[in-house]
Amino acid sequence: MEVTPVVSVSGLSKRYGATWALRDVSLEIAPGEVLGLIGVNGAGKSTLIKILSGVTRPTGGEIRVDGTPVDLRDPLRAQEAGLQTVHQDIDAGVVSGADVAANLTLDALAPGRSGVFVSRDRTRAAARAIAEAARLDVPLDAPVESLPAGVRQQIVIARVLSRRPRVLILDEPTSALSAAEIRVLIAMVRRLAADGVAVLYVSHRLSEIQELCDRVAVLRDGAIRRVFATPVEGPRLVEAMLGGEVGALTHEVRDGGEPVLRATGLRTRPGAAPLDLTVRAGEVVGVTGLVGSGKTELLEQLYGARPLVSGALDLDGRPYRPRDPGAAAAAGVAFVAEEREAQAVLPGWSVRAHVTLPRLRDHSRIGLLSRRSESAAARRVIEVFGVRGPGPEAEIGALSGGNQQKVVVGRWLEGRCRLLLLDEPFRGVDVGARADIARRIRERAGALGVVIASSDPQEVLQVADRVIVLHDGVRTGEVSAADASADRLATLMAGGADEGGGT
Amino acid sequence: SQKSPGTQSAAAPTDTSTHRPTEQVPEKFAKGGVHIALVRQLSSGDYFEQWLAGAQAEAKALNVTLDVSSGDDNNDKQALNLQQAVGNKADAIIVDHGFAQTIQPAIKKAVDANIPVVAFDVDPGTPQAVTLDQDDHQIASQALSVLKQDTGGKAKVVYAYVAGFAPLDRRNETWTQFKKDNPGIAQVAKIGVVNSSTASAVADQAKAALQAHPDVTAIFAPYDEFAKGATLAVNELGLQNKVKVYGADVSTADIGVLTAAKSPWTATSATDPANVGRVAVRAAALRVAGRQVATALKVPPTLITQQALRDHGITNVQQLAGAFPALETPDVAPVPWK
Amino acid sequence: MTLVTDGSPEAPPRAPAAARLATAGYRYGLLVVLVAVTVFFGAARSSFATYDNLLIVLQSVAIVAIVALGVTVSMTAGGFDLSVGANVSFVVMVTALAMVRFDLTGATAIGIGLLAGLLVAGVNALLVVVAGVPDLIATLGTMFLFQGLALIITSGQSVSAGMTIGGRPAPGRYTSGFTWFGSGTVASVPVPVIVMALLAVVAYVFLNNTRWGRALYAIGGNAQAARLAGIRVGRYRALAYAVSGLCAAVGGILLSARLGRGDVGAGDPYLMQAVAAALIGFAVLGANRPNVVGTAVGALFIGVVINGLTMLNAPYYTQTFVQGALLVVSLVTSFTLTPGRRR
Amino acid sequence: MTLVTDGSPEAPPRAPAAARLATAGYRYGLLVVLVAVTVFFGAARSSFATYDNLLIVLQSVAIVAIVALGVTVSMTAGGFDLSVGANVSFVVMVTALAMVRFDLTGATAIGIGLLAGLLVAGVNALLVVVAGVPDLIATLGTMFLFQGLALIITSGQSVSAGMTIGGRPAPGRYTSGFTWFGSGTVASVPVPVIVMALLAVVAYVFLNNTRWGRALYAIGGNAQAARLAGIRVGRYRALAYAVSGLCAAVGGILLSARLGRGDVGAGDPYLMQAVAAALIGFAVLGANRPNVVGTAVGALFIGVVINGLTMLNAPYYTQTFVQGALLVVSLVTSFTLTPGRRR
Ligand SMILES: Nc1ncnc2c1ncn2[C@@H]1O[C@H](COP(=O)(O)OP(=O)(O)OP(=O)(O)O)[C@@H](O)[C@H]1O
Ligand SMILES: Nc1ncnc2c1ncn2[C@@H]1O[C@H](COP(=O)(O)OP(=O)(O)OP(=O)(O)O)[C@@H](O)[C@H]1O
Ligand SMILES: [Mg+2]
Ligand SMILES: [Mg+2]
Repeated sequence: MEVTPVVSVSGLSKRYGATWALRDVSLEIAPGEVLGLIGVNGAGKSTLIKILSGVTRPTGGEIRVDGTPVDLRDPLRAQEAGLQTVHQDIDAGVVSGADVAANLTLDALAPGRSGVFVSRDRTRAAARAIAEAARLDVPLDAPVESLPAGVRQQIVIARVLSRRPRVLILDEPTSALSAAEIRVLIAMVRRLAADGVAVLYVSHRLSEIQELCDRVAVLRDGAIRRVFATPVEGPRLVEAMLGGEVGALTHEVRDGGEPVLRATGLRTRPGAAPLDLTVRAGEVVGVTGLVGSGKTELLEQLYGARPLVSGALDLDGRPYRPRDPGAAAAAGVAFVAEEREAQAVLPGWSVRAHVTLPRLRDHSRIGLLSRRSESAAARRVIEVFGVRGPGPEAEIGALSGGNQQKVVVGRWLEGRCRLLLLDEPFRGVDVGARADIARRIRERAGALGVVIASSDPQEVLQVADRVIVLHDGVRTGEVSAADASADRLATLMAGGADEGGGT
Repeated sequence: SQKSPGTQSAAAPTDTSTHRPTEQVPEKFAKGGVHIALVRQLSSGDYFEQWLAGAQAEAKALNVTLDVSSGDDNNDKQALNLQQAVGNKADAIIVDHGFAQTIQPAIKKAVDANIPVVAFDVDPGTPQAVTLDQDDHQIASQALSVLKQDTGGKAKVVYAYVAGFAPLDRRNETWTQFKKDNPGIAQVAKIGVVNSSTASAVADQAKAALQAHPDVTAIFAPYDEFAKGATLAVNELGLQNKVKVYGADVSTADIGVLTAAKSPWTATSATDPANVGRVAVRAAALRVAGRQVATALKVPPTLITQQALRDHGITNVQQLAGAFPALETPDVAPVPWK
Repeated sequence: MTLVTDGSPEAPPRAPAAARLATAGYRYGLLVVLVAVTVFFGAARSSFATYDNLLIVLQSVAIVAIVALGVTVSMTAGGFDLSVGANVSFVVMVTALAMVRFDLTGATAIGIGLLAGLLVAGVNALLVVVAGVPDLIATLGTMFLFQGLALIITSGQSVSAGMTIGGRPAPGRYTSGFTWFGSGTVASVPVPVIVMALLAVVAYVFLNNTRWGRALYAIGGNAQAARLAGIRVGRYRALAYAVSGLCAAVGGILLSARLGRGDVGAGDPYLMQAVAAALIGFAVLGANRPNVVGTAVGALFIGVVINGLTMLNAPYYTQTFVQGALLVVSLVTSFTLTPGRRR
Repeated sequence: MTLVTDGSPEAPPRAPAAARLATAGYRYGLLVVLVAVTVFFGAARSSFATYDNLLIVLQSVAIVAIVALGVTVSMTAGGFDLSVGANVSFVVMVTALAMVRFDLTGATAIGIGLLAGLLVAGVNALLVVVAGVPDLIATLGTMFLFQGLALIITSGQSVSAGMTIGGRPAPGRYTSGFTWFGSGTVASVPVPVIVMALLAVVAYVFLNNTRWGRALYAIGGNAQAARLAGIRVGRYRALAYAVSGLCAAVGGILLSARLGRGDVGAGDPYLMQAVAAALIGFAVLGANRPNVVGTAVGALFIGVVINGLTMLNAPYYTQTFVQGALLVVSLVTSFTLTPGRRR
């Protein structure tokens, strides 16, 4: 029996200047089906989703909903057609300056969705219902900009779910979520699918894709290369994505040499128990913990982006107490912030300018910038990190999210660096690129100390030599990567006692 | 905002009154506590400062308190200030400039409340109020008479004018008539801007006009900011020998420009603002004392030429009165008890 | 346009009591200064703290406040209407011409005035929404255009009853019905004050309690998010300019009625004053965003200071300075005490 | 990377040739209008397109352009300096007082003038950087403060040689060296034009080719990203205000030298004009951000239109309108043809 697909696209293409972000893409999703969409950074996943959600218009091709062609001229049209989307960029979903309740009920402001007058009580009641339906527990009157990215992402998801989607489109919804939150989301998606909702699911986490999807479509260079039916083995997916093999992400655990950073009596936040931390040259220290466990707070203190709560630091044997990020950067400390869009990207700026921003002094003489030196640096980053895109002069926005991340990480390794602090560096980065970034970092790690924070224990184990686990701002354990497992880390992350090894 | 056109600057509060008291000081004034409200359209600028200085000096001499308020170029605010003065039961009110239509309803309230009103340079719309004016038609015609004499009645002229300012509009009427009477005088360009940097803006325009009309020999700029701008333009183009400027009004700064070496500004016609301020206060005080005052007081202007200023070695407005005694008008609204 | 500064060092953690005091200072800084100033003037001059004088202060700020309400609404949607001053001038001229030159009734003149305000708003909306010109630049263009147009329609002259047009006297005059809007009273309260109060209440309800107001704030907070949530961003921005244009038109009509004549450039100073009131309003009640209560307080603040200083016979040239100094003091207390300084 | 900023529909795909033309229109819209206007005026009046008149036009915009350069720099760092007009007024008064009242030399007066400009900048920097007051509000406060101060230091009077102070004539006068800066020439080019050209080149290099300029643009683009890249945001914002204050001070010195006296409020109109020039500059060369070339073109645009219309004997009241209309036309061509409309 033929089931009419809820949504089908045929011959869809999209051109940006000289690059074809999508070419001749045809896909359909049946009711109750979960279709996975994977591909390396820049493959065109988000472009497809932006077209389906009415954000951009295709260069060519046709979209049908329930068999009828539709013109998705703006987001409202797409929503009216039942296509509800969670976009990759979290900050495109929340309104800063408004509280959680207002953000959860933002949709009610679209035409015809509510009466003229709104009251605080009714808004809060509606928001509470939406949050409960999505199993979301946040204070409704908190200003959204005060919340961590994961919570903001959950707010956006909750709001989209409240629209009762016929087609639910999720673009990397889990990139900012912790394991527990991912499990809640996956269960929810399953339930919706069972109720007949069609789901398009984009993620770089292959385990989620394998667990959740009925079929998996693989995009490469803007075209659909393969469509697998599940179950499918991970390596086959990776091969289809990359067009070749990737080496397994393993590494030899190292001990490290001289201490680069020695910290004593640090606290993630006032009132938390103090902790000591030593980072040696040549080693990669992982920091993991659930969302809100204090990873960002710890790293930002080391970088001077947040006042030191307590304790003393020294760098290469000299006392180090950065007043601000400028002082930290001058001392040879580098920091890649958690939220790329808000904390690293300058809209409209070229890749070259992003690369040289932290080290403008190295590229200038008596203050005058040398274009040649800048371009050389940018080209090195592009080459070493395999940044796919139109080159050093391209606007950063023309790169896909993962490639932007490579630029933002890679720029710090251009020039003197003693200590590299990375906060969630693999968010939204494809497996191939992740391996690239990890490999480059480990290559350079011979001369510097590296701290990588991530809420994904798996990810940490793949690159770190030693892992520190935080729970609620307090260290619950420290283990060597050689004798740690993801399960053991998960126990520690949940606040459980450390039953062996470590300190 | 700064000064508005058609207002000039001159001598300071030196009390040059030579009158002897001919009467007893009325009781009201002797014991003090007389409040005269001065309700102004504008305050900033030399003209208004000098005017106020004169008014305050006279008030002090008459033992009167002057309550000053300014509309700061907001006519609505001026009307409200007037309303407030009525509410506060001032003994007399002086209205200094303003728009007739805007200020008349409030003046009417004052008159209805039996408060004497002196209106300077604005039509009060009621015969119960004293009107005080400087003669703008005469100001324009005095300057133009020099222009006519210098050019022999034949010249291409650049004219500076902006509509909407009562004194300039009156001076414009004279200019229009003058052109009709003197067919040899041709207006080839009209320029004019009014803002707080009027002089430099007018200079830029005048330069463009002089560039476009190389045969111009005179600029008629009947407002001192215009005249200063025109002078600046002529100087910057190096046309001092060819183009002369005929203006109106006078201030210390104007005297500096007028008497500078090779200045093209030849003549100006003006009243003394401090003197006008004194006259206004005298008229108001007379009405407070219940004396009769002519319902229309006029202060005539004086022609001031570059030559005369040089001859007398005058450098500021305080010295003007000595050389041009006609600027002082003690016999307009004299106070018999002073 | 960002109104919020970044990069300033974070405030250190505070003890609860001090924090509460700081929050109070933050929220009420400007109000405290306003009250203090009022008390001071009242003590210095008994005639200051009277009902009659209150009405005069209110009347002196009524038109500014009305125009500032429009500016506030345009700001909520992330816009900025630089054309309000020119709009007021234009409406003053248009209403004057309607009555004086074309001898139309006061009601017609009001209608034409409102339409003129909407015309200005329409040009703004076309430039910003359809042509995609950034707000500040677009409304700057509109400002020049209508400042110029206000001059051209009368050849740069003021319009008043009895003026001559082409040699003949103008047929009409300001009707008494029309001037009532400027100087009439209802139960001793001047009409402009009543209009201001009504509009402030309407604007308050509009911005805080209707779907449209919340949509405008959402657009100002994050236009992209608003669009993705299905809000028709373009239409709302046009709506914001329409409100701003209408408020300016009402201000222009009241000013015209107050003046009793069409005065060249009469509305131009209202741009700066309205923007000042709206910006000062940011600091009120810790909102740090455009808000109706803040704008009203901002307008009142200016009015009280000037009225009080005039009563004290302070020379005009000290007034601007005192106003600036008080403003700076209250800004500093407001913003240095801001709880989340970094945002 | 922004998906949308407004609700305007995306431009339809274009054929390459048309796209190139559109891009040209976008980048050069304002320049094309400027050239067209110049050609038109040149054809209508032979005296327009002469070297002498070019110098006249340049001189008429020199001070505005210099002040606008400062505004541009303050905008690059995401700020907005509303105090420049008051700054110019203040510097005019201070230099006049220095020479006329205190009989100091021209060089000293210039030094004091520059210090006065830095003082204004210092207050701005304190308010914005240290107290964390949003830029527009802080500089508005500073504007009132120094507008007031400029009046107070002279009790509201203008300062000119020969004025009496406390009954005695002031001892000094404008020195000829000082006035040379206003009306002197070097090889027939007026000094203000030379100063403008020098400052424009310096500002261009500073913003486009030095690391400081890059840092300022970074702060304007995303202050948090700049901070986390190790840029000392606070210091750079203070630097931006210092540059803005110094430019305004230079403008004030030139204006003072040209006027030959300290005129009350002489600098106030420069705020609007400078902001206009800087904003118009956004549209030049497709930059859509503050830029030196754009600001210079913006200032020139205003000067050319006024000069040409005056030459054509167009009445003053048509000039604002024509200026506005030309501006709107070039904005519309610039922005409707923008390739990435939705940025
Ligand atoms: N606005 C744009 N202008 C120009 N090129 C763009 C634009 N948006 C995307 N592209 C290009 O289109 C291609 C596809 O980008 P897209 O964002 O769809 O990738 P993606 O598969 O979602 O990658 P990621 O996993 O990193 O999010 C990339 O080469 C990108 O550089
Ligand atoms: N679910 C939540 N609701 C409200 N506030 C939270 C939540 N989770 C964390 N926070 C707060 O947000 C702040 C951010 O903590 P921090 O960013 O250091 O955590 P993290 O371990 O880096 O988390 P993430 O994985 O989101 O980066 C903390 O002060 C915490 O109190
Ligand atoms: Mg993507
Ligand atoms: Mg974090």
